[in-house]
Amino acid sequence: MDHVEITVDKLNVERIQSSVASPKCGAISLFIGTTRDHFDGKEVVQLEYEAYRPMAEKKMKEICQQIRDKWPVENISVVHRVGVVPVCEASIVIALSSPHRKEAMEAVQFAIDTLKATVPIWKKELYGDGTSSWKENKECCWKSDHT
Amino acid sequence: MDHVEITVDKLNVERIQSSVASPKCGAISLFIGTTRDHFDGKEVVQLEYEAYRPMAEKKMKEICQQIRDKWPVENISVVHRVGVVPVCEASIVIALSSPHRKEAMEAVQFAIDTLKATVPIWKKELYGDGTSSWKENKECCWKSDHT
Amino acid sequence: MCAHAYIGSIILMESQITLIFFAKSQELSGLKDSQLSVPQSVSYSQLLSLILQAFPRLEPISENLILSLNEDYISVEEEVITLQTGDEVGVIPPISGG
Amino acid sequence: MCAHAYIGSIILMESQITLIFFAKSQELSGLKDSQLSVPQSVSYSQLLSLILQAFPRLEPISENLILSLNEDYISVEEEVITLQTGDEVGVIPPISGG
Repeated sequence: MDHVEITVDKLNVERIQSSVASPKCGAISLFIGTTRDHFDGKEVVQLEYEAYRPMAEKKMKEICQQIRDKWPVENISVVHRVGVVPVCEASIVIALSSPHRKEAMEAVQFAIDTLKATVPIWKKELYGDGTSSWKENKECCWKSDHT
Repeated sequence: MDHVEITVDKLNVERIQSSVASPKCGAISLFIGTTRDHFDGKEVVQLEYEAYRPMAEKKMKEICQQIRDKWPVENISVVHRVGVVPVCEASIVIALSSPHRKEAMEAVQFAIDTLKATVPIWKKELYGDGTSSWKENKECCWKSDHT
Repeated sequence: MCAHAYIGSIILMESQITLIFFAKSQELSGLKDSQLSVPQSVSYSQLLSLILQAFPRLEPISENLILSLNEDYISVEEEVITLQTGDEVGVIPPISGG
Repeated sequence: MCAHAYIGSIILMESQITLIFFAKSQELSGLKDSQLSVPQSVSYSQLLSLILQAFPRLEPISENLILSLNEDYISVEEEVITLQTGDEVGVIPPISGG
Protein backbone atom coordinates (compact mmCIF):
# COMPACT_ATOMS: atom_id res chain seq x y z
CA MET A 1 0.00 0.00 0.00
CA ASP A 2 1.19 3.49 -0.91
CA HIS A 3 -0.79 6.16 0.87
CA VAL A 4 -0.09 9.87 0.44
CA GLU A 5 -2.27 12.56 1.91
CA ILE A 6 -2.40 16.27 2.52
CA THR A 7 -4.83 17.24 5.23
CA VAL A 8 -5.85 20.16 7.42
CA ASP A 9 -6.66 17.78 10.29
CA LYS A 10 -4.45 17.03 13.24
CA LEU A 11 -2.31 14.02 12.39
CA ASN A 12 -3.17 10.80 14.17
CA VAL A 13 0.08 8.90 14.61
CA GLU A 14 -1.59 5.79 15.99
CA ARG A 15 -3.91 5.53 13.00
CA ILE A 16 -1.09 6.07 10.51
CA GLN A 17 1.09 3.51 12.25
CA SER A 18 -1.71 0.94 12.32
CA SER A 19 -2.42 1.52 8.65
CA VAL A 20 1.08 0.38 7.65
CA ALA A 21 1.25 -2.60 10.03
CA SER A 22 1.39 -5.96 8.31
CA PRO A 23 1.62 -9.52 9.63
CA LYS A 24 4.45 -10.05 7.13
CA CYS A 25 6.52 -7.27 8.69
CA GLY A 26 8.73 -7.12 11.74
CA ALA A 27 9.49 -3.43 11.61
CA ILE A 28 7.72 -0.12 11.36
CA SER A 29 9.76 3.03 11.16
CA LEU A 30 8.18 6.42 11.68
CA PHE A 31 9.39 9.94 11.29
CA ILE A 32 7.35 12.77 12.75
CA GLY A 33 8.20 16.37 12.03
CA THR A 34 6.98 18.66 14.81
CA THR A 35 6.82 22.41 14.98
CA ARG A 36 9.34 24.20 17.17
CA ASP A 37 8.72 27.17 19.41
CA HIS A 38 11.80 29.14 18.45
CA PHE A 39 14.00 30.02 15.51
CA ASP A 40 17.30 31.89 15.78
CA GLY A 41 16.34 32.99 19.27
CA LYS A 42 12.95 34.32 18.16
CA GLU A 43 9.78 32.91 19.63
CA VAL A 44 7.57 31.21 17.04
CA VAL A 45 3.94 31.79 17.93
CA GLN A 46 2.32 30.19 14.92
CA LEU A 47 3.20 28.05 11.94
CA GLU A 48 1.24 27.76 8.78
CA TYR A 49 1.74 25.36 5.90
CA GLU A 50 0.53 25.78 2.34
CA ALA A 51 0.72 23.17 -0.43
CA TYR A 52 0.51 23.00 -4.19
CA ARG A 53 -1.79 20.15 -3.46
CA PRO A 54 -2.02 18.00 -6.62
CA MET A 55 1.67 18.42 -7.39
CA ALA A 56 2.66 17.74 -3.78
CA GLU A 57 0.66 14.50 -3.81
CA LYS A 58 2.21 13.55 -7.15
CA LYS A 59 5.73 14.13 -5.80
CA MET A 60 4.90 12.17 -2.64
CA LYS A 61 3.74 9.25 -4.77
CA GLU A 62 6.98 9.46 -6.73
CA ILE A 63 8.90 9.16 -3.44
CA CYS A 64 6.93 5.99 -2.66
CA GLN A 65 7.94 4.57 -6.02
CA GLN A 66 11.59 5.52 -5.51
CA ILE A 67 11.50 3.76 -2.13
CA ARG A 68 10.10 0.61 -3.74
CA ASP A 69 12.85 0.71 -6.35
CA LYS A 70 15.44 0.66 -3.57
CA TRP A 71 14.05 -1.29 -0.60
CA PRO A 72 11.64 -4.22 -0.10
CA VAL A 73 9.07 -2.34 1.95
CA GLU A 74 5.49 -3.42 2.48
CA ASN A 75 3.32 -0.38 3.24
CA ILE A 76 4.11 3.30 3.02
CA SER A 77 2.13 6.23 4.38
CA VAL A 78 3.16 9.85 3.96
CA VAL A 79 0.80 12.43 5.45
CA HIS A 80 1.45 16.17 5.54
CA ARG A 81 -0.68 18.61 7.47
CA VAL A 82 -1.43 22.07 6.06
CA GLY A 83 -2.95 25.19 7.54
CA VAL A 84 -2.08 26.31 11.06
CA VAL A 85 -0.06 23.74 13.00
CA PRO A 86 0.29 24.56 16.70
CA VAL A 87 3.72 24.29 18.32
CA CYS A 88 4.56 20.71 19.37
CA GLU A 89 2.09 19.17 16.92
CA ALA A 90 3.09 17.13 13.89
CA SER A 91 3.33 18.67 10.43
CA ILE A 92 4.45 15.44 8.75
CA VAL A 93 4.27 11.74 9.51
CA ILE A 94 6.08 9.19 7.40
CA ALA A 95 5.47 5.57 8.32
CA LEU A 96 6.51 2.39 6.61
CA SER A 97 6.71 -1.28 7.30
CA SER A 98 9.16 -3.88 6.07
CA PRO A 99 10.12 -7.43 6.98
CA HIS A 100 13.35 -6.27 8.61
CA ARG A 101 14.21 -3.04 10.33
CA LYS A 102 17.26 -1.81 8.44
CA GLU A 103 15.40 -1.12 5.22
CA ALA A 104 12.48 0.49 7.07
CA MET A 105 14.80 2.96 8.78
CA GLU A 106 16.82 3.71 5.66
CA ALA A 107 13.69 4.22 3.59
CA VAL A 108 12.16 6.66 6.10
CA GLN A 109 15.34 8.71 6.11
CA PHE A 110 15.32 8.77 2.31
CA ALA A 111 11.65 9.74 2.29
CA ILE A 112 11.99 12.77 4.54
CA ASP A 113 15.22 13.93 2.85
CA THR A 114 13.57 13.68 -0.58
CA LEU A 115 10.30 15.22 0.56
CA LYS A 116 12.16 18.26 1.87
CA ALA A 117 13.93 18.64 -1.46
CA THR A 118 11.06 18.05 -3.89
CA VAL A 119 7.53 18.33 -2.50
CA PRO A 120 5.97 21.79 -3.09
CA ILE A 121 4.84 22.72 0.41
CA TRP A 122 5.68 25.97 2.21
CA LYS A 123 5.94 26.91 5.84
CA LYS A 124 5.46 30.39 7.21
CA GLU A 125 6.62 31.19 10.71
CA LEU A 126 4.94 33.97 12.65
CA TYR A 127 7.12 35.37 15.42
CA GLY A 128 6.35 36.93 18.78
CA ASP A 129 7.55 40.33 17.53
CA GLY A 130 4.86 40.38 14.83
CA THR A 131 7.18 39.59 11.92
CA SER A 132 6.84 36.50 9.79
CA SER A 133 8.97 34.53 7.37
CA TRP A 134 8.58 31.95 4.65
CA LYS A 135 11.08 29.24 5.44
CA GLU A 136 13.35 27.51 2.94
CA ASN A 137 14.56 23.93 3.34
CA LYS A 138 18.31 23.60 3.06
CA GLU A 139 17.59 20.53 0.88
CA CYS A 140 15.83 22.75 -1.68
CA CYS A 141 18.25 23.35 -4.54
CA TRP A 142 16.74 26.68 -5.67
CA LYS A 143 16.71 28.28 -2.23
CA SER A 144 18.11 31.76 -1.57
CA ASP A 145 21.82 32.01 -0.87
CA HIS A 146 21.35 33.68 2.48
CA THR A 147 19.49 30.82 4.14
CA MET B 1 13.57 12.73 29.91
CA ASP B 2 14.73 9.11 29.81
CA HIS B 3 11.87 6.69 30.12
CA VAL B 4 12.34 2.93 30.03
CA GLU B 5 9.56 0.48 30.70
CA ILE B 6 8.70 -3.18 30.52
CA THR B 7 5.00 -3.84 30.47
CA VAL B 8 2.46 -6.57 29.82
CA ASP B 9 0.04 -4.04 28.35
CA LYS B 10 -0.55 -3.35 24.68
CA LEU B 11 1.80 -0.57 23.62
CA ASN B 12 0.19 2.78 22.90
CA VAL B 13 2.25 4.40 20.16
CA GLU B 14 0.37 7.70 20.33
CA ARG B 15 0.99 8.02 24.06
CA ILE B 16 4.67 7.16 23.73
CA GLN B 17 5.10 9.60 20.86
CA SER B 18 3.37 12.40 22.76
CA SER B 19 5.51 11.75 25.81
CA VAL B 20 8.71 12.55 23.90
CA ALA B 21 7.36 15.58 22.03
CA SER B 22 8.98 18.86 22.97
CA PRO B 23 8.48 22.43 21.80
CA LYS B 24 12.27 22.63 21.41
CA CYS B 25 12.31 19.75 18.94
CA GLY B 26 11.59 19.54 15.24
CA ALA B 27 11.88 15.79 14.91
CA ILE B 28 10.57 12.63 16.50
CA SER B 29 11.86 9.32 15.27
CA LEU B 30 10.12 6.08 16.18
CA PHE B 31 10.91 2.47 15.70
CA ILE B 32 8.22 -0.13 16.28
CA GLY B 33 9.01 -3.81 16.30
CA THR B 34 5.98 -5.88 15.36
CA THR B 35 5.41 -9.61 15.49
CA ARG B 36 5.38 -11.53 12.24
CA ASP B 37 3.08 -14.34 11.27
CA HIS B 38 5.71 -16.60 9.73
CA PHE B 39 9.28 -17.78 10.18
CA ASP B 40 11.15 -19.90 7.67
CA GLY B 41 7.88 -20.81 6.01
CA LYS B 42 6.25 -21.88 9.29
CA GLU B 43 3.13 -20.15 10.52
CA VAL B 44 3.67 -18.36 13.84
CA VAL B 45 0.49 -18.61 15.89
CA GLN B 46 1.73 -16.99 19.09
CA LEU B 47 4.66 -15.03 20.42
CA GLU B 48 5.66 -14.69 24.00
CA TYR B 49 8.28 -12.46 25.53
CA GLU B 50 10.01 -12.90 28.86
CA ALA B 51 12.38 -10.42 30.52
CA TYR B 52 14.99 -10.39 33.26
CA ARG B 53 13.16 -7.32 34.32
CA PRO B 54 15.47 -5.30 36.58
CA MET B 55 18.50 -6.05 34.44
CA ALA B 56 16.60 -5.32 31.23
CA GLU B 57 15.54 -1.93 32.59
CA LYS B 58 19.11 -1.23 33.72
CA LYS B 59 20.47 -2.05 30.25
CA MET B 60 17.77 0.08 28.61
CA LYS B 61 18.79 3.03 30.82
CA GLU B 62 22.40 2.45 29.81
CA ILE B 63 21.34 2.72 26.16
CA CYS B 64 19.69 6.09 26.92
CA GLN B 65 22.95 7.28 28.46
CA GLN B 66 24.98 6.05 25.48
CA ILE B 67 22.63 7.94 23.16
CA ARG B 68 23.11 11.14 25.16
CA ASP B 69 26.88 10.70 24.97
CA LYS B 70 26.61 10.63 21.17
CA TRP B 71 23.68 12.80 20.09
CA PRO B 72 21.93 15.94 21.35
CA VAL B 73 18.53 14.37 21.88
CA GLU B 74 15.80 15.78 24.09
CA ASN B 75 13.51 12.97 25.26
CA ILE B 76 13.89 9.21 24.97
CA SER B 77 11.30 6.53 25.58
CA VAL B 78 11.99 2.80 25.25
CA VAL B 79 9.09 0.49 26.05
CA HIS B 80 9.14 -3.28 25.64
CA ARG B 81 6.09 -5.46 25.97
CA VAL B 82 6.31 -8.90 27.60
CA GLY B 83 3.92 -11.84 27.80
CA VAL B 84 1.86 -12.90 24.80
CA VAL B 85 2.05 -10.43 21.91
CA PRO B 86 -0.48 -11.15 19.14
CA VAL B 87 0.71 -11.09 15.53
CA CYS B 88 0.82 -7.56 14.08
CA GLU B 89 1.05 -5.90 17.51
CA ALA B 90 4.11 -4.07 18.77
CA SER B 91 6.67 -5.75 21.03
CA ILE B 92 8.91 -2.69 21.23
CA VAL B 93 8.56 1.04 20.72
CA ILE B 94 11.55 3.35 20.74
CA ALA B 95 10.77 7.06 20.43
CA LEU B 96 12.99 10.05 20.73
CA SER B 97 12.94 13.73 19.98
CA SER B 98 15.73 16.05 18.94
CA PRO B 99 16.03 19.55 17.50
CA HIS B 100 16.96 18.16 14.06
CA ARG B 101 16.02 14.95 12.38
CA LYS B 102 19.35 13.39 11.52
CA GLU B 103 20.36 12.74 15.11
CA ALA B 104 16.88 11.47 16.01
CA MET B 105 17.02 8.87 13.23
CA GLU B 106 20.60 7.82 13.93
CA ALA B 107 19.92 7.51 17.66
CA VAL B 108 16.86 5.31 17.13
CA GLN B 109 18.84 3.00 14.88
CA PHE B 110 21.59 2.80 17.51
CA ALA B 111 19.00 2.14 20.23
CA ILE B 112 17.34 -0.82 18.54
CA ASP B 113 20.67 -2.31 17.41
CA THR B 114 22.07 -2.06 20.94
CA LEU B 115 18.87 -3.28 22.58
CA LYS B 116 18.91 -6.42 20.45
CA ALA B 117 22.53 -7.06 21.45
CA THR B 118 22.38 -6.34 25.18
CA VAL B 119 18.95 -6.26 26.82
CA PRO B 120 18.01 -9.61 28.46
CA ILE B 121 14.62 -10.31 26.93
CA TRP B 122 13.61 -13.51 25.21
CA LYS B 123 11.07 -14.36 22.55
CA LYS B 124 9.43 -17.73 22.10
CA GLU B 125 7.63 -18.50 18.88
CA LEU B 126 4.83 -21.06 18.86
CA TYR B 127 4.19 -22.54 15.42
CA GLY B 128 1.09 -23.90 13.74
CA ASP B 129 2.54 -27.43 13.85
CA GLY B 130 2.66 -27.36 17.65
CA THR B 131 6.41 -26.87 17.92
CA SER B 132 7.99 -23.85 19.52
CA SER B 133 11.36 -22.16 19.55
CA TRP B 134 13.29 -19.64 21.63
CA LYS B 135 14.65 -17.13 19.17
CA GLU B 136 18.16 -15.68 19.18
CA ASN B 137 19.00 -12.21 17.89
CA LYS B 138 21.78 -12.19 15.34
CA GLU B 139 23.14 -9.16 17.25
CA CYS B 140 23.62 -11.33 20.36
CA CYS B 141 27.30 -12.25 20.58
CA TRP B 142 26.81 -15.49 22.57
CA LYS B 143 24.14 -16.93 20.29
CA SER B 144 24.29 -20.48 18.92
CA ASP B 145 26.28 -21.02 15.75
CA HIS B 146 23.38 -22.49 13.85
CA THR B 147 21.15 -19.42 13.99
CA MET C 1 -7.51 26.79 -29.10
CA CYS C 2 -4.48 28.77 -30.34
CA ALA C 3 -4.44 32.46 -31.11
CA HIS C 4 -2.55 33.67 -34.16
CA ALA C 5 -0.36 36.69 -33.53
CA TYR C 6 1.32 38.47 -36.39
CA ILE C 7 4.71 39.87 -35.46
CA GLY C 8 6.26 41.29 -38.52
CA SER C 9 5.96 38.53 -41.08
CA ILE C 10 6.23 35.63 -38.63
CA ILE C 11 3.17 33.79 -37.42
CA LEU C 12 3.62 32.82 -33.79
CA MET C 13 1.31 30.19 -32.41
CA GLU C 14 0.33 31.17 -28.89
CA SER C 15 -1.18 29.28 -25.97
CA GLN C 16 -3.14 30.57 -23.04
CA ILE C 17 -1.56 29.05 -19.91
CA THR C 18 -2.70 29.24 -16.30
CA LEU C 19 -0.07 30.50 -13.88
CA ILE C 20 -0.44 29.60 -10.23
CA PHE C 21 1.37 31.30 -7.39
CA PHE C 22 2.29 30.04 -3.93
CA ALA C 23 3.66 31.36 -0.67
CA LYS C 24 6.06 34.21 -1.41
CA SER C 25 5.22 34.28 -5.13
CA GLN C 26 1.55 34.61 -4.20
CA GLU C 27 2.27 37.35 -1.66
CA LEU C 28 4.41 39.34 -4.11
CA SER C 29 2.14 38.96 -7.13
CA GLY C 30 -0.97 39.47 -5.05
CA LEU C 31 -2.59 36.69 -7.09
CA LYS C 32 -3.46 33.05 -6.60
CA ASP C 33 -3.55 32.41 -10.33
CA SER C 34 -3.62 34.23 -13.63
CA GLN C 35 -3.83 33.63 -17.38
CA LEU C 36 -0.91 34.40 -19.68
CA SER C 37 -0.48 34.13 -23.44
CA VAL C 38 2.85 32.58 -24.35
CA PRO C 39 4.39 31.08 -27.48
CA GLN C 40 3.65 27.41 -28.01
CA SER C 41 7.31 26.62 -27.85
CA VAL C 42 9.74 28.36 -25.51
CA SER C 43 12.91 27.69 -23.58
CA TYR C 44 12.87 27.70 -19.76
CA SER C 45 14.63 31.07 -19.59
CA GLN C 46 12.24 32.59 -22.16
CA LEU C 47 9.23 31.39 -20.19
CA LEU C 48 10.64 32.79 -16.96
CA SER C 49 11.34 36.14 -18.64
CA LEU C 50 7.79 36.33 -19.98
CA ILE C 51 6.41 35.65 -16.52
CA LEU C 52 8.67 38.23 -14.85
CA GLN C 53 7.71 40.74 -17.56
CA ALA C 54 4.01 40.15 -16.92
CA PHE C 55 4.41 40.10 -13.13
CA PRO C 56 7.30 42.45 -12.32
CA ARG C 57 6.53 42.24 -8.62
CA LEU C 58 8.12 38.79 -8.66
CA GLU C 59 11.51 40.39 -9.35
CA PRO C 60 12.79 40.08 -5.71
CA ILE C 61 12.60 36.28 -5.95
CA SER C 62 13.41 35.96 -9.67
CA GLU C 63 16.62 34.06 -8.86
CA ASN C 64 14.88 31.70 -6.47
CA LEU C 65 11.97 30.39 -8.42
CA ILE C 66 11.38 27.11 -10.14
CA LEU C 67 8.65 26.68 -12.71
CA SER C 68 6.50 23.60 -12.98
CA LEU C 69 4.43 22.42 -15.91
CA ASN C 70 1.37 20.32 -15.19
CA GLU C 71 2.70 19.29 -11.77
CA ASP C 72 6.25 18.46 -12.77
CA TYR C 73 9.29 20.64 -12.31
CA ILE C 74 10.72 22.00 -15.53
CA SER C 75 14.48 21.75 -15.87
CA VAL C 76 16.11 25.19 -16.01
CA GLU C 77 18.19 23.87 -18.89
CA GLU C 78 15.12 22.95 -20.95
CA GLU C 79 15.43 24.46 -24.42
CA VAL C 80 12.11 23.40 -25.90
CA ILE C 81 9.01 23.50 -23.75
CA THR C 82 5.79 22.90 -25.65
CA LEU C 83 2.89 24.71 -24.07
CA GLN C 84 -0.76 24.13 -24.83
CA THR C 85 -3.74 26.20 -23.88
CA GLY C 86 -4.94 25.02 -20.47
CA ASP C 87 -1.48 24.00 -19.30
CA GLU C 88 -0.79 24.84 -15.67
CA VAL C 89 2.51 26.52 -14.86
CA GLY C 90 3.45 26.85 -11.18
CA VAL C 91 5.62 29.69 -9.95
CA ILE C 92 7.36 27.91 -7.14
CA PRO C 93 9.45 29.68 -4.50
CA PRO C 94 11.88 27.66 -2.33
CA ILE C 95 9.98 24.91 -0.55
CA SER C 96 9.85 24.31 3.19
CA GLY C 97 7.66 21.29 3.77
CA GLY C 98 8.40 18.45 6.15
CA MET D 1 27.21 -14.86 56.12
CA CYS D 2 30.05 -17.09 54.80
CA ALA D 3 30.36 -20.81 55.37
CA HIS D 4 33.78 -22.32 55.97
CA ALA D 5 34.50 -25.44 53.93
CA TYR D 6 37.58 -27.52 54.60
CA ILE D 7 39.06 -29.03 51.44
CA GLY D 8 42.24 -30.77 52.36
CA SER D 9 44.10 -28.24 54.44
CA ILE D 10 42.83 -25.14 52.69
CA ILE D 11 40.05 -23.05 54.17
CA LEU D 12 37.80 -21.74 51.36
CA MET D 13 35.52 -18.86 52.11
CA GLU D 14 32.18 -19.58 50.46
CA SER D 15 29.20 -17.45 49.56
CA GLN D 16 25.62 -18.45 49.03
CA ILE D 17 24.54 -16.93 45.71
CA THR D 18 21.12 -16.86 44.07
CA LEU D 19 21.04 -18.23 40.54
CA ILE D 20 18.19 -17.16 38.28
CA PHE D 21 17.20 -18.87 35.09
CA PHE D 22 15.42 -17.55 32.02
CA ALA D 23 13.86 -18.85 28.82
CA LYS D 24 15.78 -21.95 27.69
CA SER D 25 17.92 -22.08 30.84
CA GLN D 26 14.73 -22.07 32.90
CA GLU D 27 13.14 -24.76 30.73
CA LEU D 28 16.21 -27.01 30.88
CA SER D 29 16.90 -26.58 34.60
CA GLY D 30 13.23 -26.75 35.45
CA LEU D 31 13.85 -23.91 37.93
CA LYS D 32 13.19 -20.20 38.13
CA ASP D 33 15.91 -19.70 40.71
CA SER D 34 18.11 -21.65 43.09
CA GLN D 35 20.76 -21.19 45.77
CA LEU D 36 24.36 -22.29 45.24
CA SER D 37 27.41 -22.22 47.48
CA VAL D 38 30.46 -21.00 45.62
CA PRO D 39 33.92 -19.76 46.57
CA GLN D 40 34.10 -16.05 47.38
CA SER D 41 36.54 -15.55 44.55
CA VAL D 42 36.35 -17.38 41.23
CA SER D 43 37.14 -16.88 37.59
CA TYR D 44 34.36 -16.73 35.02
CA SER D 45 35.13 -20.22 33.73
CA GLN D 46 35.24 -21.65 37.28
CA LEU D 47 31.87 -20.13 38.08
CA LEU D 48 30.37 -21.49 34.87
CA SER D 49 31.78 -24.96 35.62
CA LEU D 50 30.32 -24.93 39.13
CA ILE D 51 26.92 -24.00 37.76
CA LEU D 52 27.01 -26.69 35.07
CA GLN D 53 28.12 -29.21 37.69
CA ALA D 54 25.21 -28.31 39.94
CA PHE D 55 22.72 -28.13 37.05
CA PRO D 56 23.88 -30.68 34.47
CA ARG D 57 20.67 -30.26 32.51
CA LEU D 58 22.09 -26.93 31.27
CA GLU D 59 24.74 -28.83 29.31
CA PRO D 60 22.97 -28.50 25.90
CA ILE D 61 23.36 -24.70 26.07
CA SER D 62 26.64 -24.59 28.00
CA GLU D 63 28.39 -22.93 25.07
CA ASN D 64 25.65 -20.36 24.61
CA LEU D 65 25.21 -18.89 28.03
CA ILE D 66 26.35 -15.63 29.52
CA LEU D 67 26.40 -15.07 33.25
CA SER D 68 25.40 -11.85 34.91
CA LEU D 69 26.25 -10.61 38.39
CA ASN D 70 23.81 -8.24 40.04
CA GLU D 71 22.33 -7.19 36.71
CA ASP D 72 25.54 -6.68 34.78
CA TYR D 73 27.09 -9.09 32.32
CA ILE D 74 30.29 -10.70 33.52
CA SER D 75 33.09 -10.77 30.99
CA VAL D 76 34.00 -14.32 30.02
CA GLU D 77 37.64 -13.30 30.43
CA GLU D 78 37.14 -12.20 34.04
CA GLU D 79 39.75 -13.91 36.23
CA VAL D 80 38.65 -12.62 39.64
CA ILE D 81 34.96 -12.40 40.44
CA THR D 82 34.23 -11.61 44.05
CA LEU D 83 30.93 -13.12 45.16
CA GLN D 84 29.08 -12.30 48.32
CA THR D 85 26.19 -14.09 49.89
CA GLY D 86 22.99 -12.67 48.42
CA ASP D 87 24.57 -11.86 45.07
CA GLU D 88 22.31 -12.61 42.11
CA VAL D 89 23.81 -14.50 39.20
CA GLY D 90 21.76 -14.76 36.02
CA VAL D 91 22.09 -17.74 33.70
CA ILE D 92 21.37 -15.97 30.44
CA PRO D 93 20.72 -17.80 27.17
CA PRO D 94 20.97 -15.92 23.85
CA ILE D 95 18.63 -12.95 23.93
CA SER D 96 15.88 -12.19 21.45
CA GLY D 97 14.22 -8.97 22.54
CA GLY D 98 13.25 -6.14 20.26
